[in-house]
Amino acid sequence: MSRFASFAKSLPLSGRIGLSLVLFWLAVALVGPAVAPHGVGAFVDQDVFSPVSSAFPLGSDYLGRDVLSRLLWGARYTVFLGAGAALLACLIGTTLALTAAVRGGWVDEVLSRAMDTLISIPSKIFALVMVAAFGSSLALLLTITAITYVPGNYRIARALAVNVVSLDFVTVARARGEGGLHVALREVLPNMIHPLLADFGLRFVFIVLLLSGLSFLGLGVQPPYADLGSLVRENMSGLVDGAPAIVMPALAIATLTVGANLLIDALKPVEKQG
Amino acid sequence: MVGRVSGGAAPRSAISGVLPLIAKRIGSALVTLLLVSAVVFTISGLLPGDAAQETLGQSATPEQVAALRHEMGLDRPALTRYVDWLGGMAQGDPGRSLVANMPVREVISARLPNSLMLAGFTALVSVPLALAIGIASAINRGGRLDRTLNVLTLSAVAVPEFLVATLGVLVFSVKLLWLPSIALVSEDASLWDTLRSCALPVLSLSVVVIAQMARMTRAAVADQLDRPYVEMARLKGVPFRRVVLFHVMPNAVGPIVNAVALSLSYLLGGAIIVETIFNFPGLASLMVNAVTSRDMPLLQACAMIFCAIYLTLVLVADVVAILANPRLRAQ
Amino acid sequence: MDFTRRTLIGSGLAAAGAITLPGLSGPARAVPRRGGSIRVAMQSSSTADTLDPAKGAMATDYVRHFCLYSGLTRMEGDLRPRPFLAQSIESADRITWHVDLRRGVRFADGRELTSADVVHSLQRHLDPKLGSKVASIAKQFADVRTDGRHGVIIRLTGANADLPAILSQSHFLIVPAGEDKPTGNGSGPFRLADFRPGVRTVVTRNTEYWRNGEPYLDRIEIIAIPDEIGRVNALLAGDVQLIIAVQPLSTRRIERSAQHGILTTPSPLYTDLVMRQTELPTGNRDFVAAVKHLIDRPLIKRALFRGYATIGNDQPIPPFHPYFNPAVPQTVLDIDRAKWHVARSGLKGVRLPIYCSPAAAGSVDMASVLQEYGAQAGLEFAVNRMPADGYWSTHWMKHPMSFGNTNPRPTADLVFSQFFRSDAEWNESGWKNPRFDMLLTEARAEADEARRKELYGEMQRLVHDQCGVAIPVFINMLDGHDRRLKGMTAIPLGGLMGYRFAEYAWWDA
Amino acid sequence: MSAHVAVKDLRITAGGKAIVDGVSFEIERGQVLALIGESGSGKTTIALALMGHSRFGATISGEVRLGETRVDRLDDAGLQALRGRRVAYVAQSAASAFNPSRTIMAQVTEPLLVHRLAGKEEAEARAVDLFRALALPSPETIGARYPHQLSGGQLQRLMAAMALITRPELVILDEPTTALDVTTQVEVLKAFKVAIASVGATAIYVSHDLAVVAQMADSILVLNQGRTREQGAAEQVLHAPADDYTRTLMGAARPHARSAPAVVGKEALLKVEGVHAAYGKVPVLRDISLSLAKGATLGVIGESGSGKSTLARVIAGLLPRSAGSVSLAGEELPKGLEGRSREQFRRVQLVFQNADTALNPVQTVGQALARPLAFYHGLKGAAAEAEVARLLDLIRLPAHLATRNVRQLSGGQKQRVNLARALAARPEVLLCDEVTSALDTVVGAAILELIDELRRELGIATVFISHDISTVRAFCDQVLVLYGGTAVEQADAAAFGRGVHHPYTDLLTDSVPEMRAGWLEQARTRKAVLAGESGDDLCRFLPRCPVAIAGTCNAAPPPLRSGDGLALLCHHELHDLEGMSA
Repeated sequence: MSRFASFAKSLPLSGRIGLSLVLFWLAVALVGPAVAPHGVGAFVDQDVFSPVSSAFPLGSDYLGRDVLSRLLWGARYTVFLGAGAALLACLIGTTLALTAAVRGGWVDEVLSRAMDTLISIPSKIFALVMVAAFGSSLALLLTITAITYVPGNYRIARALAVNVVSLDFVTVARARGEGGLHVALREVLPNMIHPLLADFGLRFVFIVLLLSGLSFLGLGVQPPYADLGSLVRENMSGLVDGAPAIVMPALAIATLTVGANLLIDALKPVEKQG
Repeated sequence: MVGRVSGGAAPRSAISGVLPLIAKRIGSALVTLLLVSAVVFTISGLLPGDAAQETLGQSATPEQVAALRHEMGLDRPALTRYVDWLGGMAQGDPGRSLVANMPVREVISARLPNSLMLAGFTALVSVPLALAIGIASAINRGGRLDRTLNVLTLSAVAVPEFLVATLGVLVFSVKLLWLPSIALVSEDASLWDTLRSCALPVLSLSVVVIAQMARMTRAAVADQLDRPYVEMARLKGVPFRRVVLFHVMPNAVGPIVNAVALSLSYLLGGAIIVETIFNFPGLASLMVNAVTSRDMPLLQACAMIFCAIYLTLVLVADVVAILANPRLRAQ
Repeated sequence: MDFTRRTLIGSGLAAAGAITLPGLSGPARAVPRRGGSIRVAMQSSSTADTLDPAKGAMATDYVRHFCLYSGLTRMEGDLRPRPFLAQSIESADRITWHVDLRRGVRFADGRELTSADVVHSLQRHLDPKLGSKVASIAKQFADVRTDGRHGVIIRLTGANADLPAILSQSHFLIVPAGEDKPTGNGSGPFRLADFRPGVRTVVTRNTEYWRNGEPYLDRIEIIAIPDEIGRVNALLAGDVQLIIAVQPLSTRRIERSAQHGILTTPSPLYTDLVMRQTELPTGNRDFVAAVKHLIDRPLIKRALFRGYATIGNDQPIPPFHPYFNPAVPQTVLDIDRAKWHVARSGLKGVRLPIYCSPAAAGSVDMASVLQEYGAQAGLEFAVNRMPADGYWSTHWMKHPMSFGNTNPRPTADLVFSQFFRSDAEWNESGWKNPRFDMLLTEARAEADEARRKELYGEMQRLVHDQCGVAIPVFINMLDGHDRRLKGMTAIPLGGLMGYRFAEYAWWDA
Repeated sequence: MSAHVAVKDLRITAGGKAIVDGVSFEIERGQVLALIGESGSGKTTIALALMGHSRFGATISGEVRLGETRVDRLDDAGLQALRGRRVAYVAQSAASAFNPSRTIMAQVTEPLLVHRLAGKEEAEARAVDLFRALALPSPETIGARYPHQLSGGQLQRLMAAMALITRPELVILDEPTTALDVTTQVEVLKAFKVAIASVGATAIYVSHDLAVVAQMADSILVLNQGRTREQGAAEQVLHAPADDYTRTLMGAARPHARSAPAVVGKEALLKVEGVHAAYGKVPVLRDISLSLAKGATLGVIGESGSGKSTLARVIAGLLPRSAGSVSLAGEELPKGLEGRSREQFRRVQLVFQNADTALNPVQTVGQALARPLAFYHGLKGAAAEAEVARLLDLIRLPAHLATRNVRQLSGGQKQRVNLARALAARPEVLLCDEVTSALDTVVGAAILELIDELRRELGIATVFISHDISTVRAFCDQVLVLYGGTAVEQADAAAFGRGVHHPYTDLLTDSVPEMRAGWLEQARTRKAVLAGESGDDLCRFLPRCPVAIAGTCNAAPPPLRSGDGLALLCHHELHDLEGMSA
């Protein structure tokens, strides 16, 4: 714990704000449903779009459900689905990028063409087809969002890797007789971590955005559950009145994504010292 | 070694210098297009139902479905249809739309200019804005302005597009009555009306794409600001503004145009939500339409266009990067 | 009145459609005036948009077709068919019908409308290649032939007192003979100015319309805004003057505006929960009874539809219908009774997915409501929301539990025979009841109104008690309009006056 | 009359640390002051302070006066007006200080234009004049070129043109010739000296090279860690240094010949025969043969682009040879990396020039050293730790550095780790590629000593690649002189010392500055006597050869002349060459 404290202390102010936001949302995602005052689908309010009250701390939604409870459930999907998909996308993208950069030649060419293919199919339409074909499920959502952002990560990771591969220490490793796996994982990858983290942060934002876009097209998380974007979407009618049912999820998305990126941006100097 | 004075790139050879690159790219673009069509063919094969069923709807009788299938040629094996379609494409004919019952070329040509116009306007608005934000952030690296812009652009991206779009409509159309709430684009509309119609869609799309471009601009400019030639220019007494515009920008242009190209390619296929909200007759909604009606020739054509535009943008970006960099230009 | 007493049987819901807007039904009901150009926002349009009435699939098509073509009969707000292009339509045995056409009606190209056009327009539905949406209804046309230049004889395969009502549907609008692919050349109130599938339709007033002084509007542009909030915003921003399918939640916004109003049309439209009788556990009678008692109808009416709905009783005839049988007891939320049924069925703790989709209005939220109460009675439902794309072909009726959605039909016979008869193609729950089938055939041919009501009453009870379909509410149709648009009344066959507003509406500016 | 430039009690601090601490000096108008010291001594920081500029947000205090102007009191606008107009700067690396995407002309004339001292046409005319004065080739058209199209020496002279174009009062030259080949350095220095004198500017010359300073400076200020160690007239500081530190610098400037010859085996360990190599289609090595016994040292010298680094890469297999053979203890090595056994990899180790880039920045010293131990010898855990400690001891570094990240090391420490990593393999052949050129003289000398010691102790055969002929001469048993990918001269140490050399070797030797004033003026600037390109078979040095024979050198390939432990490619007879190099 003290290591964590010293880590937190080493961050600049923006990083500490980011860290607290991330921790907050992580906590909400983990224990939110347990502390939610009502069930995620419980119809508890006679009225809809109620303002903030003691009974409903964040008001009620378009069906008279408790916004706080739905938010506490919804954070789970956005945090885990978003982070999971971003992680998966970066994992796949970076692995392919390292392969392309280290192997070069036709491997590079084939992978790059494949990525061009993927990137040029509009993601939401891809999602539409996949959901129509396979039905909606969390695993499919995760797959779709991850696949959508693989090419973007690949492009960036490949550019980084190609840069690192041309550096002397990689040549040293090759001259030592090291195999491709060692070169990729031990020599190249550690030198791309920070830009990759920054890319992960941005990709996370875009995945959150894509998830809410999918909910707009009716392809999101299965009701009565809803990710934060779906919460915004389903309560759009409350926008005119500035109902907390729409303001709160929107605010939640903003704080979560900005927090994650502030934290990631702040990690850079720490890494340099370490 | 010392007297390397002869040779080198005269300006006129700059364009001809990139021609081999363009030729090579067109070659690999054809491969990519083929791949895209194969992927579209494969995943659309997973879709339940076909164009005949979707056209006839719930009320169809089996005889009707059979008859329509025959008319649409859906009674032939899928692979045969795909190969036929490929053959047609090779001769520049994208076939007939199964549902609209007219040449795909006509269906597309009614929508493509709209999409290009929307993307064009959005680019005109968002690219300069993104550059301004990126440069301002880079110059003030770590400063208050930088951090504010960072948080602002990030949160702008994360907020769902439909929320931004609807908020824009509420404010500018419903409350202020300044702008139309829907895009009424048609040939007979005046330029002014068209511009007004596009204002809100452009705003909504810009919010999404600005952040990525601004962040890349910031990174590219910041990277250049650390270079010795920037310090040298300052030590020559060159004003900072001039340093940024005349010294830094030509060198940062490569990565920036690349980010711009990627973002702009999103403006076509990714505009589905904006097209839906503003009733904008663009390509993305046409493609969704093609999916739901199982209109394979139309779907393939849309996919081809998106892919071709993406590849073109990336190629243009690379060519710009090469032309901006004398070193690459010479190679 | 040219209808004979006999032909009028079976054709109407009495006072159903008499609900009008406060702004329109006031004492100072002005005389319609000519002029004005409006833009109408529908829900959806696509490349499948068509000018062929037989192929009309969406509200946008119906509106377009009613603008361009005229039909033999027309349904008014009281849901009684009136002769239209037909001067009279009569039958002694309800099998062979004689139609006498109005004289001097011309198509847009100037040609006179004759019996040949009518024969063509009715018979073309029988050609499977055409892909008519009403092919199955048209199957009862045993023979359609001309009887002179202005007479048509229609012989049916069986007695059907509802033929005039059936012919009022947009699919049976009259197109010129010889046109295999109609291009908008009709005898309707408007003429086609611009038609771009998936984008817009523009029609302008037909100055030679056969009904004198009509229509009133000069020009109508029909577009589609799929996003409901976008549609309401467009109305409030003044970009469109009329919108279809307003969500109940948006009514407050429209009503708050002094310039805009809502047209409410109570209708037999319903979204129903389908429990397949052909498989388990949904085929278990106690399971069905339990689910019916787990539906909180007032909550659905209040929360999902903000009161813009009529509570249903698991059968398709709404309380405001003349054939409604009030003697059937109303099913109410009764968790204890549901528990008892669940216990009796031995299905406690069963896990079952419910397939729902935005394609069936309100079904996603209904499924959520059912899930909540199901949990209280020991039934674990999982909500499976499917995209609208492909829902009808892949999910509807394909799972033990799914949601369906039935649009208003012009007659009680149609809804019963299309959705509940044992051999009906869309017998959603796969319910088989010989008694019901017998009653249906009898009612169709029955000329006596009182006897008909009795027969339909028993059918309602059978469906309510035994069928695997739960109908929680009948949904009101809501249209939003600019208050300057006058002449709008409710016709319970669909939004926008049963899609025929163009014939009635006028601009008061 | 007061001094033209006066600095009093200059203190520059960054992050609470003083980089420059209490430095004061004065320069009379038209005089040249040299600031000398190693990296980190603060010499560049002081020079920049004269322009009111500091890097990394450092703060400047103390008095800086230029003529009547207090530079330290100027605001931003005042500084902008000062820079490039009254004070001009010539940066160390012209290659990076020129904007890569603008033409030379645009950059050279920019100071005139931004200060509105001349219109575009006049500015360009003045630039062309300066190009001519600085002896640049094609002065009329060189301005239309981009930096990457020009050589380092040309760029450095163009940078001087850019500085002098406004006729500034003060010119600051920051190590302007450090990155250049010696042969180029002479010409650049000469051009600078003339040009500065013609403008009549006062100058500050920042350098670590005492011999260069001797040519340029009127007075010298010796710096160490931000403090003045010694200050005085050039003559006095160079020839009668009062300070110990100055004496250390002087000592390191010239390598000592080694005390005792190493034990050299008889049999050839590494044998290179008739090797050719090319980058794509461009040939970079032609017909190189050499042979090296256990414990022996071969020095490879040549200018940049001569192919000397390529030779190391070819031996290591990084660049597959296109012809010829490389064998180790009689066993032929595969051409490229593929096919070499781990044992073959182990026996030949390459030490890169730049330790900054040759060490993986995310690793600790321990990790960097442990990898070859695990890879070649399977050492893990405590055994590996012990070996790492032994290696650190071997390269004279404290054991606790093992946990340190390589980025936290100084340049010299990094180069030692770089060396230790190669030694960890327990190699038989060590390829050292310019291992000292990126280092300060004192540090570099220490590294050289270390390599020499280690190879004696461990009996490693060493290929020592350098551009510094005196170093090679001092440390190597054999010398290979490369020019344009061809071995123009090959000799053992004794033969090399006798003074019979290829004309190119002579040029290299003559270009090394001597530590006496006036050397620059006397240095021979012998021009090529025959114009024209060298053909494929002709002598590659022909275009620059001052003693080429018309009708012979440009007609036939040079014959191989060999004598006692000496072989060279030249049309001149060996005894003729003896006379020439005298």
